[in-house]
Amino acid sequence: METISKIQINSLNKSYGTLPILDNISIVANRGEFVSLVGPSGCGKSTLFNILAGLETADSGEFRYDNQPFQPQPGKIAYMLQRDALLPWRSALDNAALGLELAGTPRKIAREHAHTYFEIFGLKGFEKSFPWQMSGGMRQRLALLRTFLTEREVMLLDEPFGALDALTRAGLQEWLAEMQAKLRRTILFITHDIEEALLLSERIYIFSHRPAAIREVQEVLIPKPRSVSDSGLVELKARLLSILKPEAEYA
Amino acid sequence: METISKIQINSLNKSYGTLPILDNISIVANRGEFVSLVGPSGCGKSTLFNILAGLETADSGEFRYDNQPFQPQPGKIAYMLQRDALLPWRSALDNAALGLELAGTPRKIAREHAHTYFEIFGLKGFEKSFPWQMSGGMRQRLALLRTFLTEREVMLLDEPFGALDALTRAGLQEWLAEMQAKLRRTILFITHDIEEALLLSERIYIFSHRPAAIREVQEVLIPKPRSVSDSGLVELKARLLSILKPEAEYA
Amino acid sequence: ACSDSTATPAKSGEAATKVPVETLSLALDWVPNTNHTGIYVALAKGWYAEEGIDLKILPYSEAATPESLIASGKAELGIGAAEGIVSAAAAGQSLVSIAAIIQKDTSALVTLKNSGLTSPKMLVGKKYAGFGASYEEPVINSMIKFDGGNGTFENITANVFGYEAVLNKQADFVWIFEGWDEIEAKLRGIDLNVIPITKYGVPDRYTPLIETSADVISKKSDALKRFMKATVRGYEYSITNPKDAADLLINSNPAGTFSNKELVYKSQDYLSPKYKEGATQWGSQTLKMWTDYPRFMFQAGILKDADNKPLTKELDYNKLFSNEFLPKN
Amino acid sequence: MPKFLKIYLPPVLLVIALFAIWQIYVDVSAISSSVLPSPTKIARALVNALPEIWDNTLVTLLETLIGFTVALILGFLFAMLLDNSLLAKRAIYPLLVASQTIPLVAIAPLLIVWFGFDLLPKIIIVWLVCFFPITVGGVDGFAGVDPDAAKIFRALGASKRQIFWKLRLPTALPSLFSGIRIAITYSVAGAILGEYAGAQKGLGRLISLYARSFNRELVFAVVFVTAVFSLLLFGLVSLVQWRIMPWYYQMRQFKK
Amino acid sequence: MPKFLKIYLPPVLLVIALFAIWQIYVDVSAISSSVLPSPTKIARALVNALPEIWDNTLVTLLETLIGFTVALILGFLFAMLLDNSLLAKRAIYPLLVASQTIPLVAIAPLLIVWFGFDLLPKIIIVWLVCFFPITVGGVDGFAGVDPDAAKIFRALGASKRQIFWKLRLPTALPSLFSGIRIAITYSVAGAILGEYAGAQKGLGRLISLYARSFNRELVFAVVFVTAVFSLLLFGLVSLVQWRIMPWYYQMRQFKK
Ligand SMILES: Nc1ncnc2c1ncn2[C@@H]1O[C@H](COP(=O)(O)OP(=O)(O)OP(=O)(O)O)[C@@H](O)[C@H]1O
Ligand SMILES: Nc1ncnc2c1ncn2[C@@H]1O[C@H](COP(=O)(O)OP(=O)(O)OP(=O)(O)O)[C@@H](O)[C@H]1O
Ligand SMILES: Cc1ncc(C[n+]2csc(CCO)c2C)c(N)n1
Ligand SMILES: [Mg+2]
Ligand SMILES: [Mg+2]
Repeated sequence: METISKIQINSLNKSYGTLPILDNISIVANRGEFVSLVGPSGCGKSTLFNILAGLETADSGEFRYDNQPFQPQPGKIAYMLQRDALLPWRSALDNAALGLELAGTPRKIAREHAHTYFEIFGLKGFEKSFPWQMSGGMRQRLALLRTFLTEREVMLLDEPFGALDALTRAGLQEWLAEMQAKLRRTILFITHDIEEALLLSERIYIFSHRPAAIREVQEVLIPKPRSVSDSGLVELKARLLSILKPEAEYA
Repeated sequence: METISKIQINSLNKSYGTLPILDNISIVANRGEFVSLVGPSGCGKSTLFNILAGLETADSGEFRYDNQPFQPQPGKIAYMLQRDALLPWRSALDNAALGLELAGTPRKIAREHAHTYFEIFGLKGFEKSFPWQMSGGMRQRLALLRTFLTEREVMLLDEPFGALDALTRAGLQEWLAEMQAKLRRTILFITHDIEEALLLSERIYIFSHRPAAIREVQEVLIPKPRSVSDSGLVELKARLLSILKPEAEYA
Repeated sequence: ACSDSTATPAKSGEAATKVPVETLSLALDWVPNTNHTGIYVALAKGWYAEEGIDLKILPYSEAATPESLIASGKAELGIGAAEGIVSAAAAGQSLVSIAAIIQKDTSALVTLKNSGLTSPKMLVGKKYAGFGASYEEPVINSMIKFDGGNGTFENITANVFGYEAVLNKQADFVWIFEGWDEIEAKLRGIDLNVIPITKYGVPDRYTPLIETSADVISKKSDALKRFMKATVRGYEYSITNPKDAADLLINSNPAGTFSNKELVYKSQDYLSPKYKEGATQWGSQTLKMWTDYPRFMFQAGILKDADNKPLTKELDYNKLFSNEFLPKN
Repeated sequence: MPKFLKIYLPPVLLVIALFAIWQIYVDVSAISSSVLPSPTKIARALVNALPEIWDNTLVTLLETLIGFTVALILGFLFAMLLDNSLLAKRAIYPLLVASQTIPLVAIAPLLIVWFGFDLLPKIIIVWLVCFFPITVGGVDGFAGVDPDAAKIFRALGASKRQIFWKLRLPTALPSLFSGIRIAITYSVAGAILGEYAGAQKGLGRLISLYARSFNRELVFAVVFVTAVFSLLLFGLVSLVQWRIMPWYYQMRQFKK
Repeated sequence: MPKFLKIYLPPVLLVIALFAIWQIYVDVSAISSSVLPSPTKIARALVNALPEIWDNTLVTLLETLIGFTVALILGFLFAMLLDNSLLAKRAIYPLLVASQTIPLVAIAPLLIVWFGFDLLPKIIIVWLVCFFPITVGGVDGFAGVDPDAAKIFRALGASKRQIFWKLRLPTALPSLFSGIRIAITYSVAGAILGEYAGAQKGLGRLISLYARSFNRELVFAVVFVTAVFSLLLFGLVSLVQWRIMPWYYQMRQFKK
């Protein structure tokens, strides 16, 4: 696997008013890599994504894309927000097809294309449902599908599986891994599930409490596809958990 | 521990139009028990809670509360919805105090009382923040706090920890368990995390895919407080996972 | 007759006799102008108060005509025209003229000089900016016919600016009082063709006049007499002191009512001699005048009853007017 | 009870009740017709004058529709402009408000002096009446865009144009239609006001004519006709709204 | 540039520019003053007639404020009523709309015949003008409640009263204020329309008086005064809104 730095962040800082959020964050993701970000709730992960997607501005920091200096701007990178923000006036199918439509694909074709994924995403039969007629997990899957169909080289996914049960989640994790292997997309991924991060990532950044600084970078060299029972993975999981969670038992 | 049936559902059915959602669901939770519901995304868990909370009506079924026949009606049972639905015009503190206020507590006292929990919930310093100034996880914690402060004998929690990292989650799980032991509240809990269910529950209901039927009822007799490394728990987890997730590895 | 009025003495200290004060409201036909001078003079001089009359001049209303205000009891008195009284009578509303403000008709149709429209027959197909009375159309049509024109004109109901519409060439002709509107135009340096109404077959009539209703007459005849006594004094004073009277008119109204005081003076000079020209007493009316015009209207078939059908029976002309409220001298 | 009855019966019954009370009041109090005519008298007058009224209604409707259409187009464009440029919004919005504070009765005669007695001044008044609510409805609507949805669109690389058509416009529709419904409500009365100041034809002229000839019944009859046509237009707009954004109604209906 | 300049400079500059163009146009075209007087002439007329105008302004403002206040209270109560009962909404809403379609010029004379030349008929017209936007704003606002938030309240056992004060009202505020802003915009013009029909005092009476006496400059001057006072009232309402719901503005500002 050639390692071309696809996207790189150096010494990023950000605060809201007097509240410091991001403290000297540096991150790199090579082409085709899957990079996870793990950290306490409220530390600044979503803020980092917002900045990368060009939706908010950093106070300081340097960005590189394909090894070229670059100023984050909307549209360059696909982004799945933590809140689904589906459009209430669009059916599930139309919501999914939104990215394609915006990229100029004629509506009919965009819908047809989007429809091919409804089975995999467990949304079959709900093509015509409106967002408010769907369960929390279904909405999340729909939002993921919409992001995926945007077809950008880099994707930011903010807790895409947070509302899914283990089975549904496993299916989509698998699909995501396969898809990435095939298309060589670069994915930045926020999750609270260490196991999920370990199963999918080439590299895991562990953030400190707010203001988020990078506490630990963990390369995961175990060959893919991985299994939760891989001994290397189990070991790493124990290590990371011990960093994150001093004690997993109740006193 | 005396076992008084606190809340009981018998042969509940519900469909949306022609889409059957709940198929002959029967559930029981005794006083002071913690009961978890686990099932595939979109199967009907939230719908069940809506019915119990009196927000939607069942097509058929029987309910008992304290062993008396009862018709679910709003206000009887505390309910934390899957979507936080915080009020955008209220600060974090005022959002948290809402339940108390509605119960008639004077605003000032309600706020003071709510404030004592901000530390535990990791919201200290954000008392005056508005919902849109908070991270996804912080909002979720705030919604949980609001529900808890409502002080009902029965609480319905719909994925209260879905957006939280392991550490924050563990802290709140612990707090929830202690709180419940002390106050003997009866809790119905939707989660996608089997381990979490096992750590906290007296009983776990496993739902089938939509229309949701009960596939399995698992009593968890391991004495509390429990630890993820308790051998009984590890065993049960493996059993339940095997039911839920035929294969946890990628082919 | 005035038993219902309270016994409070007149405010004016000059009131010698202790007559009970009666409130009367008078509705104007137009914003204040020299047609109304005598009334404003009598009011300003306290002559109504002397008679135990508390006269309220109602503000001119764009919306409610004096006739409708009298009919609904909101006013006892109004400024009107013979045409109005006759058409109201035809429609079954009993209005009574109790004084002619000017003895001879001074109203006319006017066009812009350079329009070349100098006689009624030329008005066929032209735009008329009316003031919204139902009699305008039949009267003008009869003039056109009399003049040998065949056809009709375009009747526009302009509630507000009929006269200005003509000056700005948005309409071709309008019906005005020479003593006011025409002088106004002259002062502005605008030349008009004047087509007097009476020159084209329409019999002379009293316009403007003071009107009231049969109902008021039956209930407040004494008050009406006292009102008329003061009013006559007012107009007599205006006849002999045009300049003074004009000033009283000006000062009785809000600043800006008369944008050009010169107009008031000029107009007053023109009207003062005309108020009672050819009559023994200001305000008096003759049955002849009250017969010729209504009969003409009736015969032309332009009087309409309440259901908008042509009237089939002549009116009782004696009921249209009354001189009995004028002071006997 | 069938749905349409549920919707239409209550107001119809209420109207009938009100008319009945009115009739009885007039009959009992023997109030003069020139102060308050009874519904039956009004109805009779209406029937008698129907051809005349119908003739004039058409003129008024024409003015209304032209003025409204122009207001719709311009109001929409203005809302877009104001939404796109903060400077334009700051500069123009106060003037828009100011334009509405001008008493129409004061400018109606001016319009006549400037534009004569034809349709133009009436159309201008209808436009003036309709333009503001439509623009405000649009501006408020555009401002109500869900910030997260806007993020999504920008993140998806949507062009300004796409954001407009696929996000801002659908979001703005409910509010825009509120404005349009207000506008159409006032539009006919606007045309009548214009005619009242001076017109050859139209319901406004009839009102002024009838009012001056002590024909209170016919005034009421014309007012009634005005209300009926306004309501018809209002209903039409509501229908269009319902066709354009069914999701809006469905959502509300379900989630109540 | 300080914030308040950023906000107030653009409209002020625009107004100045418009007046300048107007002045130049009048000077160059030598158009008659009776068709379009120049701003300087209007200003001079205004200054001369100031005491008179001020006197009448007070009357108009009094009518406006009373009518508006009554409309505010009744509009609010009505919105609550309509929101609480589907039957009431169905029965009354169409009549409310109908009430607005009635041309005021037609009923102004009736009001005078019924209630005379005092303040009452003007107050009624102001009320009629303001009542509808406030009620509609309220009803639309109440209808916009987030269904999930409503679920939360019901689940928390909130009483109808509590749901109203703590959920429906705060949700409705933006829309309610939209309605109030529209109402206040039209309120002064409403009072003037009422006075125009017939009044002892007030700006509307001045307009009618000045208009009939060919005093175009003063007509414009009074219209100008009307606009200024309307805008002041509008500003006042906006200020109150800003004080009552700061969160609304903060959120929008931040998340844009
Ligand atoms: N208002 C509605 N109208 C029609 N269908 C609905 C409605 N609400 C929910 N559904 C359907 O009911 C089913 C169950 O939804 P529910 O929200 O109960 O699922 P859930 O078990 O909570 O899923 P998740 O874990 O994803 O939250 C879904 O298929 C959904 O599409
Ligand atoms: N618009 C804003 N104004 C002020 N503070 C904000 C704003 N948005 C976010 N914050 C604050 O920034 C911090 C980081 O928020 P962020 O959403 O990035 O957290 P996160 O790491 O994504 O958390 P979570 O895992 O809970 O989603 C939080 O403390 C939050 O309160
Ligand atoms: C100053 C002044 N100008 C015009 C009219 C309108 N007007 C009403 S009756 C009539 C003549 C017919 O009798 C005219 C011209 C008026 N009343 N006062
Ligand atoms: Mg986040
Ligand atoms: Mg759910």
